[in-house]
Parts: sequence; C-alpha cells; structure tokens
Amino acid sequence: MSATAVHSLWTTAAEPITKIDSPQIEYSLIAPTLIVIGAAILGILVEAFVPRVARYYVQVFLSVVALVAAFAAVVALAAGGHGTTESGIVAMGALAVDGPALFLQGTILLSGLVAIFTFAERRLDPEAHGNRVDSFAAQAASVPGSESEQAAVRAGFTTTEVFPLALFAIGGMLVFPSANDLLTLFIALEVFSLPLYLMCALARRKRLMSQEAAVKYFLLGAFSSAFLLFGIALLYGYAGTVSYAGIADVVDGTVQNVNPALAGTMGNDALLLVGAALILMGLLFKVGAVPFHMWTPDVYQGAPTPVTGFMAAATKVAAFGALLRLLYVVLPGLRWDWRPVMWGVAIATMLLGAIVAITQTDIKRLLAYSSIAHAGFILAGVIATTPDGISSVLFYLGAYSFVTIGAFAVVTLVRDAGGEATHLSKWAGLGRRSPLVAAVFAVFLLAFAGIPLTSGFAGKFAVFKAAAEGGAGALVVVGVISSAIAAFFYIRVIVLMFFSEPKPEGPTVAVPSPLTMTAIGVGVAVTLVLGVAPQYFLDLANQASVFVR
Amino acid sequence: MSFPLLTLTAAVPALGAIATAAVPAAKRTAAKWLALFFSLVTLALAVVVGIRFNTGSGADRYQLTESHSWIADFGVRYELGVDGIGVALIGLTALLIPFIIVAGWHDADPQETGNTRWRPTQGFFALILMVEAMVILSFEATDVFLFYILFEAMLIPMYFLIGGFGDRAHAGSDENAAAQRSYAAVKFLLYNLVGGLIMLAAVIGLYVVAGTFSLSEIAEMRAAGELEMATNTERLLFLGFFFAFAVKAPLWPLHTWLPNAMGEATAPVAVLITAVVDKVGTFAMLRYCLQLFPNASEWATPVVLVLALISIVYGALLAVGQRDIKRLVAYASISHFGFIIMGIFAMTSQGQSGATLYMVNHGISTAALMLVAGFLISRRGSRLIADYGGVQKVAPVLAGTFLIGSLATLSLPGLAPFVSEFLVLVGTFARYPVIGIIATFGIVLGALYSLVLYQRTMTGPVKLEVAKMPDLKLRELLVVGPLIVLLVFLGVYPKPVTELVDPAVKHTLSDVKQHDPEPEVAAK
Amino acid sequence: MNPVNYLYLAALLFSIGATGVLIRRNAIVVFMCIELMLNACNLAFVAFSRMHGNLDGQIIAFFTMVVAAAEVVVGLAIIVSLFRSRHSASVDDASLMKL
Amino acid sequence: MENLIALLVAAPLLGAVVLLCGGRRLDRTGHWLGTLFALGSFVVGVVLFMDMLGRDADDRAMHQHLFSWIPVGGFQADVAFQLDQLSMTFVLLITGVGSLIHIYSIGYMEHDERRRRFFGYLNLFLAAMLILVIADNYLLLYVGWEGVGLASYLLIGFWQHKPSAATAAKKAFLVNRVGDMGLSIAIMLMFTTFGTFAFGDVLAATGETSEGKLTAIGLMLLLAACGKSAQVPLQSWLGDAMEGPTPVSALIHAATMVTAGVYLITRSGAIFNGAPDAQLAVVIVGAVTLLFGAIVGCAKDDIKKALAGSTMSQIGYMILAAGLGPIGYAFAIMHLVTHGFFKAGLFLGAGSVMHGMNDEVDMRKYGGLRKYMPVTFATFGLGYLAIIGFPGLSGFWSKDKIIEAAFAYDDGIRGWIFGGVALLGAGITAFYMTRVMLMTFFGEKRWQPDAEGHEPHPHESPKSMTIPMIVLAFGSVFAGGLFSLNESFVHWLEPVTSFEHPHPVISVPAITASTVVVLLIGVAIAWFMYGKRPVPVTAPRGSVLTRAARRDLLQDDFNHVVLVRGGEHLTRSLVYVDHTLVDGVVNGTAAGVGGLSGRLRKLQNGYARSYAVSMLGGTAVLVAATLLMRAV
Repeated sequence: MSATAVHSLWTTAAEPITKIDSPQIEYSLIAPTLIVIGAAILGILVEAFVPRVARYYVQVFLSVVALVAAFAAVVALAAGGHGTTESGIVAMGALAVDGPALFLQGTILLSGLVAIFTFAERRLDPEAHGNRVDSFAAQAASVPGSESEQAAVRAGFTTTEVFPLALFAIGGMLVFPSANDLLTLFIALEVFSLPLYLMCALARRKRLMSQEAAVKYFLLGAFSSAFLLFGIALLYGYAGTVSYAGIADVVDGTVQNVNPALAGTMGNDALLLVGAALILMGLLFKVGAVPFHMWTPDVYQGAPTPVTGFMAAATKVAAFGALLRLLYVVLPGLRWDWRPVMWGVAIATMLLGAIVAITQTDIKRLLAYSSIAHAGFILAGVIATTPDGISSVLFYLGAYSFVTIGAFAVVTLVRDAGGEATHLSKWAGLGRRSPLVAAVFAVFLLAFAGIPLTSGFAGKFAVFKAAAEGGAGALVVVGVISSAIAAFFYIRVIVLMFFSEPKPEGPTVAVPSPLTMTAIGVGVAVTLVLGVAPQYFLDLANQASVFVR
Repeated sequence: MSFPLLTLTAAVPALGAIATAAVPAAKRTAAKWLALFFSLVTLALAVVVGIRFNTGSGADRYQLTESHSWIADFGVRYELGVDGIGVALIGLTALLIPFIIVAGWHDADPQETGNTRWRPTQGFFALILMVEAMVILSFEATDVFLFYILFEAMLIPMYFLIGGFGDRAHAGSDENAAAQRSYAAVKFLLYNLVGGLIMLAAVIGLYVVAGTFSLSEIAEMRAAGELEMATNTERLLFLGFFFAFAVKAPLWPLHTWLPNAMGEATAPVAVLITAVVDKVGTFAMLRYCLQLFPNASEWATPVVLVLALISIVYGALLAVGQRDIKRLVAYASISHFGFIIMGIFAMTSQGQSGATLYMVNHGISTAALMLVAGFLISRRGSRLIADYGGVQKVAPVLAGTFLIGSLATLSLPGLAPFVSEFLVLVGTFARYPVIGIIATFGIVLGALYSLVLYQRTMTGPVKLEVAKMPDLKLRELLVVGPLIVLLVFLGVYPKPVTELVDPAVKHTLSDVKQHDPEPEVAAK
Repeated sequence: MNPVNYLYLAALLFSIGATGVLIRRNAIVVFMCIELMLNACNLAFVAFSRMHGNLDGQIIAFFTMVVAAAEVVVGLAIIVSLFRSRHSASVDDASLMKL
Repeated sequence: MENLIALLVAAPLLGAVVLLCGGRRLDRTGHWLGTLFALGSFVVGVVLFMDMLGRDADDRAMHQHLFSWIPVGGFQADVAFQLDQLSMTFVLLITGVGSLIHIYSIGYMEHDERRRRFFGYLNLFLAAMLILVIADNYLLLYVGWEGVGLASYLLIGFWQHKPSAATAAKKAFLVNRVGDMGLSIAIMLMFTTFGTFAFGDVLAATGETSEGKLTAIGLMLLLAACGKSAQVPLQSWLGDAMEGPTPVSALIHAATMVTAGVYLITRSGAIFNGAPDAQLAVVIVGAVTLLFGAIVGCAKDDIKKALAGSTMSQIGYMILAAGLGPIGYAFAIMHLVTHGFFKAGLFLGAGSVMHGMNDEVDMRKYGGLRKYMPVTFATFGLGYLAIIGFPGLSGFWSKDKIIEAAFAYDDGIRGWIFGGVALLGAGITAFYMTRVMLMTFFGEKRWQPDAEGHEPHPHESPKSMTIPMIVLAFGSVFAGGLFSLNESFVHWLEPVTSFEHPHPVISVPAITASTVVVLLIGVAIAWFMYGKRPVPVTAPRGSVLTRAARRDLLQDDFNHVVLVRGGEHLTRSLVYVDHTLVDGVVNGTAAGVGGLSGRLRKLQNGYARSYAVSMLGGTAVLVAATLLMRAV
C-alpha cells in the first residue's frame, strides 16, 4: 500500500491556505490619535521609571506637548483638505477622516489641553507638609482617613497617573466620533470610558463621594455599554457587517450580491430597529439625555472638579460626534423611525434638565443639570437632519465645551476649609468679595443662559435655526420655553453672588496659578468672541459639515 | 462709506462705560465726572445726528445708514440707519442720561468703606452708560437680529442697576429691602427675558420665512412681492414680536414688573427704566410689528386697542390706590404707555405722530416728576405718601417743581404731554370713536391721581418729620429746571419734533396701507 | 440546529444579566451580571456570524472579551477601593449624593 | 393794531413768570408789579377798543396769527388770536374787573407772607382767561380753558395748609376736568366732521353737516360749559371754591371764569342754532340751575356761600338766555357783564365785611354793620339793588330782557314754563339777597368774642379796598342803563352773535310789571322773616327743604356716596386684583414649576440600581417607540 494510500486512510488534504494580505494603515491620517495614545503609553512608562519628584513635571510636559502636537496634526490634515475634498475612509474602513471628525477632534484636543491645565493646577489646595498638591488623591489605593493615606500625604505623593489616563481618554474620544464601524465605535467608547471611571475616583477631598461617583458611573456605564454592544450584535445580525457604509447600504436596500442568509435577516426589521434603538441608548447615555441622564448629577458632583469639567466638555463632544455620524451616515434611511423618538427624548431632556435644576443647591449639580438641558438643545440640532443641523451642532459643541471647562475651573477657585465650597449658600455675596471672579462666572452663566453677545446665544440660535428649518418648529418653541425656565436658575446664582450680603464665614477665593487662569481666560475669550463675531467659526463648521461614507 | 456717525453715537457711551468702570475705587468723584462728560459728548453727537437728518419730503426713509456684513450665516448684517422717530428717541435718550447721572450723583456712594475691590459708584455710572449705548444702538438698528440682540442684552445692565443699587428709602429692615430689591430685579429680568425668548422663536421664524433680517431687504422683497407669508405664520410671528414689546412697554396684563422695579430702584434708575428703556418696546411696535407684519397688525388692532384702553384706565385707577409714591408714578406710566400703544395702533398720522411725541414727552415729564420725587424721598427717607404732608410750606420750590411735574403728568395744556395726548386721542377718535371717548376718561383719572398725590404730600398741616426738610439744592435745581423748561417749550412749540416724525409716520402708514380718514365736510 | 435558538438563548442571558443588575445589591454581583450581559452579546455575535457565514462576529467576540477583561480590571479596582473605605460592597450604601 | 392783541396775554403772562420765578427778592414789590401788569393789559384792551370803535360794525374783528402750533397731517392747530366785539367785551370785563381786584387784593392780602405768589397766580389767571376769550380756534381756547382751571385750582387752594382748602381746590379741578372731557370730545368731533376746529371754518361750515352731529357737538360743549360755569349737574365745586381768598371768589368765581361757559355757548352759536335739541338741553340746564342756585342761596348762613349760590343762579340765567339762540345771546352777554360788576362788588363787599370781622363768614354773627362800615354798606347795597333787578339799575335791564326772551322760547307751553321759572327765580333772588342784606347790615349786633376772647372790632376797610368797591358800584348802577340806550349793546354784538327781537307769549310791559311785583314779594317775605323778627345766632333746624338746601340739596352727599366711596372701593379692589390675580398668575406659574422641580428631584434618589431601572425603562420605551413608529 502506498504512502498516499495510507495517508488517505486517516488524513485528508486541507485546502491550500490562501495568504491574508496584510492591512495597510494610513498612519499620517490618523496621526492625532496615534500621537495621543502614544503619549499615554509613554506616560505609563514615565510612571514606571521616572523618579516621583520629577513625574508631575514630565507628565504635564508630555501631555501638553502631545495634545499640542495632535492638534497641530489635526490642523495640518484640515489644511490638507482632508476635512472637505480629500476626506475618506482609512485604516481598512475602521476610521473616517472627514470634516466633522477633524472639527470635533480639534475641539476635543483643545478642551483636553485646557482641562490638562486645570488638572495640573497646584496652588489652590493649601500646601500639605510643604508639598504643593493638586486636586487628586495622594494615593488612590489608600483607604480614606487611614494611616497609609496620611503617610502618603506626608510623603507628598500625588496621583500623576491622571495625566496618562486623561490622554487615554482623549485618545478614545478622538476615535469615537470618527469611528466608521460599530466595532471601532464600541472599542473607542470603552477606551475613553474606563479611564474616566478611574479619574472620577481620584478626588483628594471628599473621597467617599468621589469613589461613590466612580462606582455609579462605572456600573451604569458598563450597563449601558452592554446594551450598546447588544445593539451592535443585532445590527450585525441584520446587515451581516458592522461597517457603517455596509449597514447603510443594507438599510437603504442598495446592497449588491445578496446571499440567502442576508436576504433572510434583511427581511427582519425588528433586528434593525431594536438594534438601532439599543445603540442610540448607549450614545444617549454618554450625552446624558433623559431618561439616561441620572448618572450625570451624582458623577459631576462627586468627581474631582477638573475631571468634571473635562467630562462635561469632551465626553459630550465625542458622544455627539458619534451620534451624528450614526444617525446621518448609518441610519438616514431610518430617520422616519428615529426622528419622532428623538423628538421625545430632546423635549424631555430640555424640560427636565431645566426644571430640576431650579431647586438645586450645589453648584456642581446645578451645572450638571444645566448640561443635561444643553444636551437637549443640541439634540434639537441633531434632529434637524440637514447640513445646517450638522454645522450648528458642531458649532454649539465647540462653544459649549469651553464655557463648561471655564465654569468648572471657576468652581475650583471658591474654597473653604473643606476644599471647594460648592454649596450655593456659600457663594452669597461673592460679588462683593472678589468682583472679578464673580463677574467671570456671571459671564459663563449668561452664556449658559444664552444671553445675546455670548457664545451660548450664537450656538442656541444656530441649533434652533437649523431645527426650525428642518421642520422642527415645535422643538424650537419647547427649547425657548425651557431656556426661559433655565434662565431662572442661572439668574438665581447671579443674584446670590451680587445682591445678597456676604456671609461672615464665607469661602475664600484662591488665587490660581497661570494654568487655571489660562483655562478660565480661554473660556471667557471664546465665550465673547463666539458671541460677538462667530462668523469665522460658523464658516469652519459649515465647511466641516459633510460626512464621508 | 460715509462717516459712521451713528456708530460713534452709540460707541461713545460704551467707551465711557469702560472708562468709568476702570476708575480706581478711591477716585469715586472722578468717575462721576467722567461719566457725565461722556454722556454730554453723546448728547452733542445726538444733536449732530438731529442736524444732519434731512426731514425734506424727498429724503430717504433711513438716513446716515451704515451697513457691514456681520454673521452671514444667520443672514445678519450690522445695519444702522435712523428715521425721524429714531432721531427723536435717540435725542430723548441722550438728553435724559446726563440728568439721570447728575440726579444719581450720590445714589451709589458705598456705605461700607475699606473694601477696595468693591467699586459700586464706578459700576453704577458705567452701567448707566452701558444701557445708554445699547438703547441708542437699538434705536439705530435696521436689522432685526441686531435689534433683538440689543433688546435682550440691555436687560443685563438694567438688571444690575435695579438689583444692585436699590432705593435706600425702603420700608422695613435691610435684609427685607435687599430681598424685595432682588425680587424686583429678578421679576424685571424674567418678565423681559421670557418676552425676549418668545421673540427669539419669532425671529428664527422670520428668518425661515424671509431668509434675511435686514429691514431694507425685507422691504424690497415685499415690494417685489417675493415675501409671501401664510396668514397664520404672519400672525404667529407678529404675536411673538408683539409679546416681547408688550412686556417691555408694558401693556396690561404684562405690567406687574414695572411697579416693583420702579419702586425698588433708585429714582434715577426708575427714570431710566420707564423713560428710556421701556420706550424701546413702543418704538419697536411702531417700527417692527407694523413694518414687518402689516396684515397681522391690522388683524390684531382691535385686541391691542382694547388692551391699551384697559391699561389706560386700569393703570390710572391703580395709581390712585397706591400708598408708595414711586409705585404711583409707575402705574401712571402704565396708563401713559396705554395711550402710546393706542396711538400706534390707531393707524392714523395723528395717532402715530402723537404716540412718538408722547414717548418723548412722557420721558421728560416722568423724569421731572420722578426725580423730584426722588429728591423728596431722599430727604425724608420714606416712599410712603402717608409720611408726608405740608411740604409745600417748608420747601416751596420742591413743591412747585413737583406740582409742575404732576401737572405735566395729567397733561395740562401748555405743557408738552398735552399735545401728544390730544393727538393720540384725536387720532384714535378719528377711526375708533367709542374707544377714543372712553380713553378720554383717562384725562379725568390722570388729574385724580396727580392731584391726590400732590395734595397728600405737599399740602395740609406740616408733618413733624418734614418740618426741617431743606429745599432743593443747586444740583437738584440744575436737574429739574431744564426739564421743566423743556416741558413748557415742547408744550408751546412741538413743531420741531412733529416735523421730524411726520415723514417716518407717513412711511409706516403706507407700510400698513392705511390712510387718515377724511373729514365729513371737506375743509376749505 | 437552527442558529436562531442561540439568539433566543443570548437574549435570555442578556435579560437575566440586566435583571441581575437591577435586583442585586452587591456591587461585585452586579458587575458579574454586566459581564453576563456582555457574554450574551458574544453569543449573539457568534450566532449571527454563523448565520451570515462571515468571521466578523467571531472576531468581535474576541474584542469583547478583551474589553470585558479591561472592565474587570478597572471595575474591581473601583469596587474594592469602595469596599475598603466603607466595609461594604452594597451599591445601595453608596448613596451619599442624591436629589 | 392787530399785533397788540398778543400783548394782552403777554403782559399778565410775563407778570406771572416774573412773580413766580422771581423768588423772595420780589416779596416787597411783587403785588405792585402784578397790579401793574394787569393794568397794562387793561390799557392795551382799551386802546384796542378805541381802535375797534373807530371802524364800522362789519370789519371790527381783528386777527393775529402768531405761529403754527401742532401741524400733523390734516391736523393743523395754530396759535392765533381773534378779537371781535364779543371777545372785546370780555377783554374789557376781565382786564377791568381784574385790575380792580388786583388793587383790592393789595389791601386784602396785606398780612399774607405769600402775597407775591398770590399776585402771580392772579396774573396767571388773567393770561389764561384772555387766551380763552381771544383764541381763534377751539384747541387754543381749550388751553385757556384749562389754564383758568389751573389758576382757580391754585387760588382756591391758596391757603394749602388748610386741608379743606386743598380738598376744595382738587374738587374744583376734577369737576372741571369732567367738563373739559366734553370740550375735548367736542373738538375731536369737529376735527372728524369739519377737518378743522378754527372758529371761522367750523362755524361757517355748520350748514354742511347733519343735525345729529351738531347736536352731539352742542351737547359736548354744554357739558364743558356746565363744568366751568358750575351748572347742574357739575355745580358742586363752586360752593367749596369759596375756601379761596375773597378777591379770588370775586374775580374768578363770580365775575369772569365761571362765565366762560356762557362765552363758549355764545361763541358756538352757529352750532347750537343748527341743533334745537342741544339748545333745549341748554335752556333746561340753565333753568334748573337758576332755581337750584337760588334755593341753595336762601339757606346758606355763610355769606360767601350764599353769594356763590346766587352766582350759580345768575349764570343759570345767562345759560338759559344763551340757549334761546339769537334772541338771547346778546342779553346773556349783557347780563354777564352787569353781573360781573355787581357780583364782583358784592363779593368785595363781603370780603370787606370779613376783613372787619376777623374773617367771620357766618352771617348770623353779623348784624347792624351798616354804621361800622358805611362805604361797604353803600356799595354792597347798590350791588344788592342791582342784582335783585331794582328798576333802573343794571340788573333790572339785563335780567328783565332775559325773562322776556325766556317767555319767547316758543309760543307754546315751554315759553310759559321757562318764562315762569325765570320770573320765579327773580323773586327768590330778591328774597335771599334781601336776607343777606338784612342779616349783615341791619338788626342789632350779634357777634361775640371768639375762643381766645378777642371781640371783633368791625371797621371800614382801607382805601385800596374801598375804591374798587366804589368803582364796581358805579358799574352796577349805570352799566345796564348804558347798554340799553337804544340797544347799543345788542347792536354792538349783533355782527358776532346775530340778533332777533324776542316775541314773548305775553306782552313786554306785563312781564316787566310782574317782575317788579315778584321781586317786591320776595323782598317782603325776607323782611318779615329776617327784618321784623331778630335773627337767632344759632341756625334753627328749619324745614326739610331748608336742611337739604343747606347741604346743597344733597347733591354733594350723592357724589360722596356714589363717586368717592364707590371709587375708593373700586381702586382698592383693583389693587387687590392686580396683586393677587394678575401678579398671582405669574407667581403661581413660577411656584408651580418650582414644585414640579421639587417632585422630579425626588427621582434622583441616589441609588445606582434605580438609575439602572430608569435606563432600562427608557430603553424599553425607546425600543417600543421605534417599533411602534414602524407599525403605524
């Protein structure tokens, strides 16, 4: 018996392996993300190898450089026309480099940079044992109030890990709005969520609240991402692919070579609709839309204030970016299904955010609810489903993020013995004690309230205009009403600061380092510039308002 | 591009505001003089505007125009231009501010000393100038959006003026007063903000319909028949605009913020509210409601007229019932605004010229009455009418000026308000006789509250608390004297203003396609 | 066997997980329920991958596992720190911030 | 010559400005200045009068156009004067009597530290009154109309420290305002009807419009006249107006201002001639008022209030006459002038009496004053004879003509009624004036020391006061006769007012005779009641009518209950409404939102698991909604 014959008895020849062609990645086009992630990894190495005393400085330097470089890269790409004519799909269809992506990445990077400044602030807290300290825990692992914690404080430890964490988060956020398939979307979501969960837990003061915030944020975040994932699964099941373009084709019914399996699932709209709804839910959770908003107040209150500012600004930007892309690229064919639903969500968000904020007594919670209301306004722009809708949302996000970071930066300045004095009653008469700080905060509040000549008004006008032109006049009316309600509590704070007598044992206003000053200054500048002469940025947003498919 | 006179007129007070705010805490007096200086420069510029304005029959509707692209994306341009009405009101504003500043010379001197950061005086005068700048610019704007922005933005400085610098003469404890004051300020802001936001919706709607905010472009489109608005759309937009203006004006039943605001604010600020800022509301009705939505305006006229009528009678009756001098004046103003609005919507040249004239005269007369009342209050430290009596015996000059102010308020012939009130009445009567006749009752009620006020405060036996009351000081005379002279002058010779206003009114009437009703017997 | 049944199973698991999140107090258990939901998703992915006859779903499943692992790392860290400072892992105890 | 007209107004106006703005430094000379300005105006008047006499009857009217006042579209109001015979009559009366009263006041107000201001007000009044009578259009007339209202307000309330004075002043102004309403509505009607309100154009065009329009205008003018001339139903203010210093009562509330109504109606004759119904209304108002005033006059013990009642009733006569049309206008004006003389004289007399009696006004505390103040007695007496229409004196000529005209209203029952009323009025006039005369100057002295115990020492007043009284007395004696010499006055006015001879229902001599009889009866009754028997110092309770009359026939009480009380309730309730309802709605909404916020806040209960529940629920809704959207 021949060998082959023998072989053939118990073996069979496998098919010759066709070689997998290695993926080609356009590194230059995704440079911003790569820079940031790379810097983050470097940051970890820094934690490992750089002596403790130097870490803070190295980390700050590293992150700043990375963000600036990344931003430069974004600008270069935009200048290279990748936002408009040259825009395209890169990295094997994983990422899209187009106008919205670049615009939002730019916004995220800038706000991230400003946020890093507030992270690095070390003049606000009184020196502990001769060490300048920032607003992050000396040693997150040590139990609050325990020996080890005091030891850590005495040793002058600081959690410099926040910087690489922040960089990872930013990296994820950069990917999120440019993700071009559902898998990338999910991964990006996790990549920027997980560091945020951790950063929430790192407050130096009020650590119990900080940890509680982290737990809530983590559990609810994971919960929502599970829904998101299931939604992805269903969409995948429906379309047989996770790439946006592919799904869109299937949804629009313009898909070629339909195999029987696909034909089978394509018929099943339930998969599509439920899947889409679940994914929407995941994104709405991130933007803090009603009824997925409930984490917002607690987390905003508990997290270290600089982190809160960062989250409030950057997360919203990234999440809305992803939402826009999903709704405008993947599901436009479905808009008759999702628009009514989003209407409901938007209305609920605007009203509930404004109404509940009225009775808040903690400034951070107040701002949390105001951010919910603003999410509602932005949703109104999203619903427009017109190019104007896109550009108005982009503009609004840009305007909003800087005001937010600035506002929270001001919150970090008002302190008493127990750290930041966030209870509103403590803010009474601030205008008498330090008119400048009060005035700046008033500017931010007026911007939130959408008073003309502030960026808030320009943004609000843009989204409402888009909504009205998109046939959502009713939304505009609701939006107007809720901004009227919202105006009430912004005014309340101003009344408190300027018209009520200062309390004898009131808080003091710490004089910050140039870092925080920059953060606040940028906030004010952007607020006024976008309020008085927004045209340039509106043009920018208009140019950037075309998605690539 | 000619010389930007209008921009300059608005820019000067704005710069003044910044300059005043920048004065260090110690140099309080310098700040006052600086503010006064800038306000006077503004007045001079306003005069120049008046001179440069051509009232000839062939002249353009809007003159001294400026136009720059601003926010192309929103179809917004920085467009300025004035018609006669604008000129008149700019003049009024620029005229009153110096008096307001001088009258409020000591209102903002800080009680607590030592706190070097806190500079209330500088803030007070800076805010006044800021308001002036915004008001003037809002009278100059010929772009709806630009106007809207100013209409809203001017609330903020007003808000701080009301809430931050309350009347020291209040009933009750300090906290109580502070509470009332911030209540008044918040009420003022929220009322006007809500009005403004509803207007915002309408403004956006207008953009969706017209695609531009420039009055001139809209006028062209309408002339070319390219601007078709569905009847209901137009009506809704009209309501959106009108609501905001009616809150500002204020028109019954949206008036309740005014008495609080005027009661709690210092007298000069109260004057600023009712004599200057509120005029923006009535001005806007005349310019925007009628011009942008002629058909809707016609449609709404009956309702508006009735509301105005209610304002007239209601305001007067409530004025009679007040126990607080400043609140009384506030309700009187509500009654007067009723007349103004009635004149505007009577859609006759008499009515509208009268209304415009009324805005000017009411500004001056209220300023006169309110400022004297302020001097009175500052002497006795109480706003309650019941706390006064027999002042006329101890301070005859004060009493005399107060009487003239009251007589102006009841529009006595020979004083300016009579002319405008009669014009409004005639204009209304010509088209709506019944309403005109009912409105005439207003002149009786006006006499009632004015004279009751005078009798209770100035006549009768001298109250112990007022026995030592000093008469008007020179500074105060310098405030009141010129105003009274103006009242008499405009009462005897209103022609300059009417000539200024006439062409504008003709344009407005042609916008709403209305003509004065012809007399039954053709005059020979 | 009809792959659709796997989908039903996945949905069932997912619902069980979600219910668990709602009814269990212990943070760890809650977290495990979430992991269960993730695994339900994996099952769904694989099932669909089989139905469509392409590998995407299976690859995604691997990614999901990695993500789940990462979540475990972060989650446990947070939960443990909470536990150490409160001597309780009950999510309901962590309710300082409300209203 | 025309250009002098403005001077008539300018002089007193300047005087007012100077005196009121001049400040204390003028306290010394103020009264002289004021008098000077008044006299100056009078002189100008006389000059113009001479010039006017120089020309023939038809082109005596002079015009002076100063400047265009309110030019708005079709609405053209000018500041322009017209001086015709009618205006001229008033100019002379106003400036003449006015100057006299200025002179009188120099003495009367001697001890008042605010005399300067008093004269300022008087000048202001003259200026306003002159504007009223020489204006050439209704709007400018309206200016004068309200101007005199202001002056009377200031002068009635001159002693402001007295609450009663202040209240009376306010009341006067308000009641007048009601009348002014009528005038302004009349002007509006004219504007809408004729497109103008200049006398010339309006009166010329009356023929071209409907009688209804004319009636409306006429009634509105009547309302105005009622207000100014204290005619029923707007008469209530005149009695209280006596709170003012007596010269004021004499000038404003007897001689001039209160007669403005008569001027208005006469001036608008053309309108009334076209509107018989309006005329009837005028006549009725006049008739009612003349009785009303007379009756009130009978019951008052306050000498000035009694005279005020008589003023009311006399003006009633004038209004009645003016209502009769061409047959009456001239006599209305004639009675107005003669009344100007004797009533002013009477008031000045009363003032002189009060001056001597420590400002006592209650006639029951007078008595037998004739020997203490002979000049006052004489002049007052002549005035008395004149007003009751004693044959030969001024009152007789003018009033008798009016009675005749009243009988001539028509040759039916109305003629009898109005004639009878006028006749009856004459009798009552005789009664109450005799009463005043007797109570004041006859009988024995009834005054006692007042609270502080100083007894009044009645004495004659200084020259500055007696001279004007004498002058006016002359007027009251001769004016009437002078005017009636071959109807010179009637012919003088004819070009303006036109004139027809009345044809009364009974013969003129009969009327004259009965007038005399009636007045004798009146005097006799008065004599029996107050001459023969001593007058009780404290007023007896009196009959129902008397008590009613003392209270102005309860008309004030009516006003008080209905208008004042009602108004107070209305305003109070409105204040409440404004606070609770109008404001409440808004605050309620705010509170509602706040409450809602509080409730929604509870959802945020801090438990992560309940948050998860809401998320799950939300997802469920989301999914359901999406599927539903597809389903429908």
